[in-house]
Amino acid sequence: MEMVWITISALLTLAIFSFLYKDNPIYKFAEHLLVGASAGYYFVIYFFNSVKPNLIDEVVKNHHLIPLIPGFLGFLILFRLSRKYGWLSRWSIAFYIGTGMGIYIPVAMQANIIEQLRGTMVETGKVGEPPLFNISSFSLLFSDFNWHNLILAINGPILIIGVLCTLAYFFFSKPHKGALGKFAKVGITFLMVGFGASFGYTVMARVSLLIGRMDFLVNTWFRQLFGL
Amino acid sequence: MKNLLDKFLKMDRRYIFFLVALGVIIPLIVPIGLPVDITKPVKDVYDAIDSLPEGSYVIISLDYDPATIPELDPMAYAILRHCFRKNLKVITMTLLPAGPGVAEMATKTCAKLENKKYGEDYVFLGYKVGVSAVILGIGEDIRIPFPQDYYGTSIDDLPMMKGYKNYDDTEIVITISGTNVPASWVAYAHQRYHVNVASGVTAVMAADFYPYLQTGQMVGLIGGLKGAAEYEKLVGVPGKAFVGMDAQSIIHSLIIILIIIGNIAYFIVRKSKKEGVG
Amino acid sequence: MRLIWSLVFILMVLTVGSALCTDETPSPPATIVVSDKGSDDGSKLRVEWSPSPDEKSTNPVLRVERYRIMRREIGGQFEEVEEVFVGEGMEKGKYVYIDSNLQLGKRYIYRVYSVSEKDVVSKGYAGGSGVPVANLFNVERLNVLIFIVAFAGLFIYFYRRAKGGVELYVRPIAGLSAVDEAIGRATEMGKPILYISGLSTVDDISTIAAITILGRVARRVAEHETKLIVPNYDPVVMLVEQEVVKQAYLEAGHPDAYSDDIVFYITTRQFSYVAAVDGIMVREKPAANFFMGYYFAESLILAETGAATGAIQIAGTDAVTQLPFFITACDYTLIGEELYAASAYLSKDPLQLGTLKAQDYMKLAIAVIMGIGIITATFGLNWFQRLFVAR
Amino acid sequence: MKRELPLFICALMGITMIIQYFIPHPYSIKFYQTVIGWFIIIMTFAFVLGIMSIARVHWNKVSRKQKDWFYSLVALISLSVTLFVGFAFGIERGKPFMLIFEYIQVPMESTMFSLLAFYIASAAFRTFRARTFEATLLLIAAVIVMLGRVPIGYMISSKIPAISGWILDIPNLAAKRGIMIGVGLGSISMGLKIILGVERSWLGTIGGE
Repeated sequence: MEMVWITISALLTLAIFSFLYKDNPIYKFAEHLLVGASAGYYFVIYFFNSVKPNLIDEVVKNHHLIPLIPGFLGFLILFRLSRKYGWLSRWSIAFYIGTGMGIYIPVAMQANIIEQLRGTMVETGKVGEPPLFNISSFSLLFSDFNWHNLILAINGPILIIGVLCTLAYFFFSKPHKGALGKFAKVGITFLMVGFGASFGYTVMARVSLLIGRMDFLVNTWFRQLFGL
Repeated sequence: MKNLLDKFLKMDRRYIFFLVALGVIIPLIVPIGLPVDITKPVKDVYDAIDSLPEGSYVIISLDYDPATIPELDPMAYAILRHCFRKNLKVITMTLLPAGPGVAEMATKTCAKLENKKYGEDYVFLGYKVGVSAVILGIGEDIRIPFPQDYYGTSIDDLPMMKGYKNYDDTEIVITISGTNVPASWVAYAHQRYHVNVASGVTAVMAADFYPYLQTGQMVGLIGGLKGAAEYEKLVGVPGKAFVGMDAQSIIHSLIIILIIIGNIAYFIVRKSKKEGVG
Repeated sequence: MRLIWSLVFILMVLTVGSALCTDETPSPPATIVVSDKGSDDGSKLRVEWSPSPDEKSTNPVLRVERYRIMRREIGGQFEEVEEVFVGEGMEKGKYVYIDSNLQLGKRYIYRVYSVSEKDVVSKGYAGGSGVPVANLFNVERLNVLIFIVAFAGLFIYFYRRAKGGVELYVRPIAGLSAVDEAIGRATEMGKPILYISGLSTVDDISTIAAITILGRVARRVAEHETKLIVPNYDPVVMLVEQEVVKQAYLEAGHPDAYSDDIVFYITTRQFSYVAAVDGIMVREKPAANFFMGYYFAESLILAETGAATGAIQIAGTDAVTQLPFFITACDYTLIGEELYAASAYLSKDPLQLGTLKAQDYMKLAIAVIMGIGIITATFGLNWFQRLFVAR
Repeated sequence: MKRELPLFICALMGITMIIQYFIPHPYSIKFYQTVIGWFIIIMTFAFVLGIMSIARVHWNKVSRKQKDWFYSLVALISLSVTLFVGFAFGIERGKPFMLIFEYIQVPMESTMFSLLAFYIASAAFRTFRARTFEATLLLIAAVIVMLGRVPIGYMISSKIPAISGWILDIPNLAAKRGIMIGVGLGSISMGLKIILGVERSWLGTIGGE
């Protein structure tokens, strides 16, 4: 029985791969099968893992009434189906968006701004760690000039310049000319090197995924099916 | 020539897809075994295990969860099989709450492959809460954190564990992890109880642990799929890492060659176009 | 605020075991202070003790290697909480241990023993007790508050100024001038425009940015009477976008051209969604693809499939990890903050453009603070970095 | 009522949640958790509309016998079967619902994910051309990092893994940090605009009124 299921999986896997050649009826079939199943899956899982314990069980079994408030807000969304009272659904969406923004703002201020600020003052961003602009590593460099010491000394300054110049690139209210233009240009250099590096770094993980799928097709399915 | 290059530059992507597919499938069917250079940190781990006399105790802590299986399973398998082949007495455990399933699978599969008997050649202790508490606990007596094994058998009822107490009876601790747990093994097991610690980590984490090698706090380090492939080669059990590394090398080289040829072609075409205008 | 709570501090100094050397056990810490940790929900206490004089003893039996913290509740038994090694977690010459997972309002009694290298435990101990208290303000987040207030202040200042009619310059953003070009091309070719607003939820600000950009794009699309396709990953986003697009068609004077088939839901499973969008791309052959909002690994699948169909592609995301893929596979990419600037820019609303100025001044402030931080760090003044620690 | 009340609710919740962040008291934390829980419940009803939306799109195609209507029928059947077996027989392991998930959905989704290996190769070939200075930097960085990840790089030069590590650790980090700070400011500004009612397009109000 399991082999039947594995064969189905394998055939569907091949169906998806067939898209690489071109769009075809087999892919279309697989795609629609997948979309229907996954929309249904998500809804069912959502219902059993969230709605049932948080709303239905709370109200019916534990007789808690507070979950009825979001229940009501959610119900308002269904008014969208009515042409006349559709605007009622905005109340719940307003609640959702407003809360989301309020939660996000302080977190972003902390994680995106304050943490990054500290990280650009000292190594690893921990208080008391060596400074990014480290005089002692420069004096080491001057007393013993070699590649290793050079890299050690200039890493911090390069990082600082990179962050500041990238920031300069994101200046919107001044034309990118003169000094700001030069900084922004250096910023673009850092952005491009960074993007290239991230791209190169990801290749391995993506190839691993493909190996996994091919391994499934070749070893789990094909070899077992034909007893090789 | 120019037209040919122009065509090459606008090549149908499906040719590339075909090459990529071949690059992955061929090594799967016929492992090529592209040369994997053995690096020192990996060789150090191998030597540390290989030089142990039969019957020595080793602790292998499989501190990873399903998310890092693709990278860490191959090295866990290679190390486990190496230990079993050397007839060492293997104690496996995990310090991650999501780890027992993965760790049990690795331990059992390798034991089966090498025909080892549970309780005599190896034991699996499972998971206990608290990283440092468990590591320090084993330092006093393994029965403190683990009075029983994963299956509820008392430690004293396992023939292999008679005569085993703590790190004093342990030759080496190997921790395989995608987290910071190896640092705890170094801090508590090595610093305090002076047992040798070696580690296998994901490629991303490897950089964080290199300093431990320089200071001698770790005897060796295996990093990422490449490290695992090296270890598989040393042990002589080409597995997923080895095959994976073949495919990785092929695809990476393929992409780089495509980029290089693409650029050469691009420059020739561009130059000839300029000349044409001029 | 903090002072008031500090009054709750319970200070007990007990120096038992006035370590005579004949005891042959290490001497315990001299003083201990147990106090509320502050800035928390009342589940933490701060235990602070001074080093034992035997830390530097030459006798290994006496030389302190670690401290053992024991704790009990009223009427309970002492239990070991933690062992702290010499030199670990010191602040200003004292050892600090934060004990967590305690119960609010309950009294806890602590003893700290010294333990020597030979595992000899001190006979005496330093003891004290404390009660955790819940606080109303997290002092450790004061810096976040200051930053928010400062930014909101700048924001409101420039908003007012723009209202007063001061014209502001905004630098050109490469991807944006292409928006009109893309819509025009689609109209010419009689092909549809595909708009994807990311794979995140509506409480994610990049999704909101994507929705506002969709509003501006939809309006122009409606003016040109071009076909628009907006497949969705999240149903709430779909609901909001239906309103936005409907309104856009209304404002463009083509309310009849709108139907709920323009903005529709597919599925909230990443790769199932991608499979469907890929299908749409190859079958409908849109002339222009917009990828705005937050993306994950699927970014390259979408962008490469789109590139193969020959569409003009404009992407904009603040997902740092996905930017490289959009940069390589799309014609134009709005990088990070440009996505947010774009929604202000496309609105052509001077008030919105004014807020960009606030962002720039904040950037300048950040650069200055960074500079000061780098200089102070170089001279070992750690207090300045400490201002930027938030928990 | 149609616009003012939603704007008020949005502003009220936004400001409340910002204040909540600074109050560590257990009541405040309880409030936060409750609100997060509410999100889930509100979402449910949106999912009902979502399912109706997908069903409608495909139903229209089938009933109007549009091009490819057969595939829409497949989607409709697959959707209803999944919903039916999920609600009728439960979602435990081994039940038909999970079998569909494990043997139909997961293999196709992970295959879709693995297509990236192909696309990353084609994208690299197609776009990594040294057309401009910036493009050249991008491609050189990518090639070095790629080489640094596989043994061949080490065989070409033992320095390559180190250089690749350096690129990732220093210039890459600097660029990321710059982007993050910009994104932080841009998104906070966007959030403030929504809370203060400057940006109302989410209500279906587009032009600056």
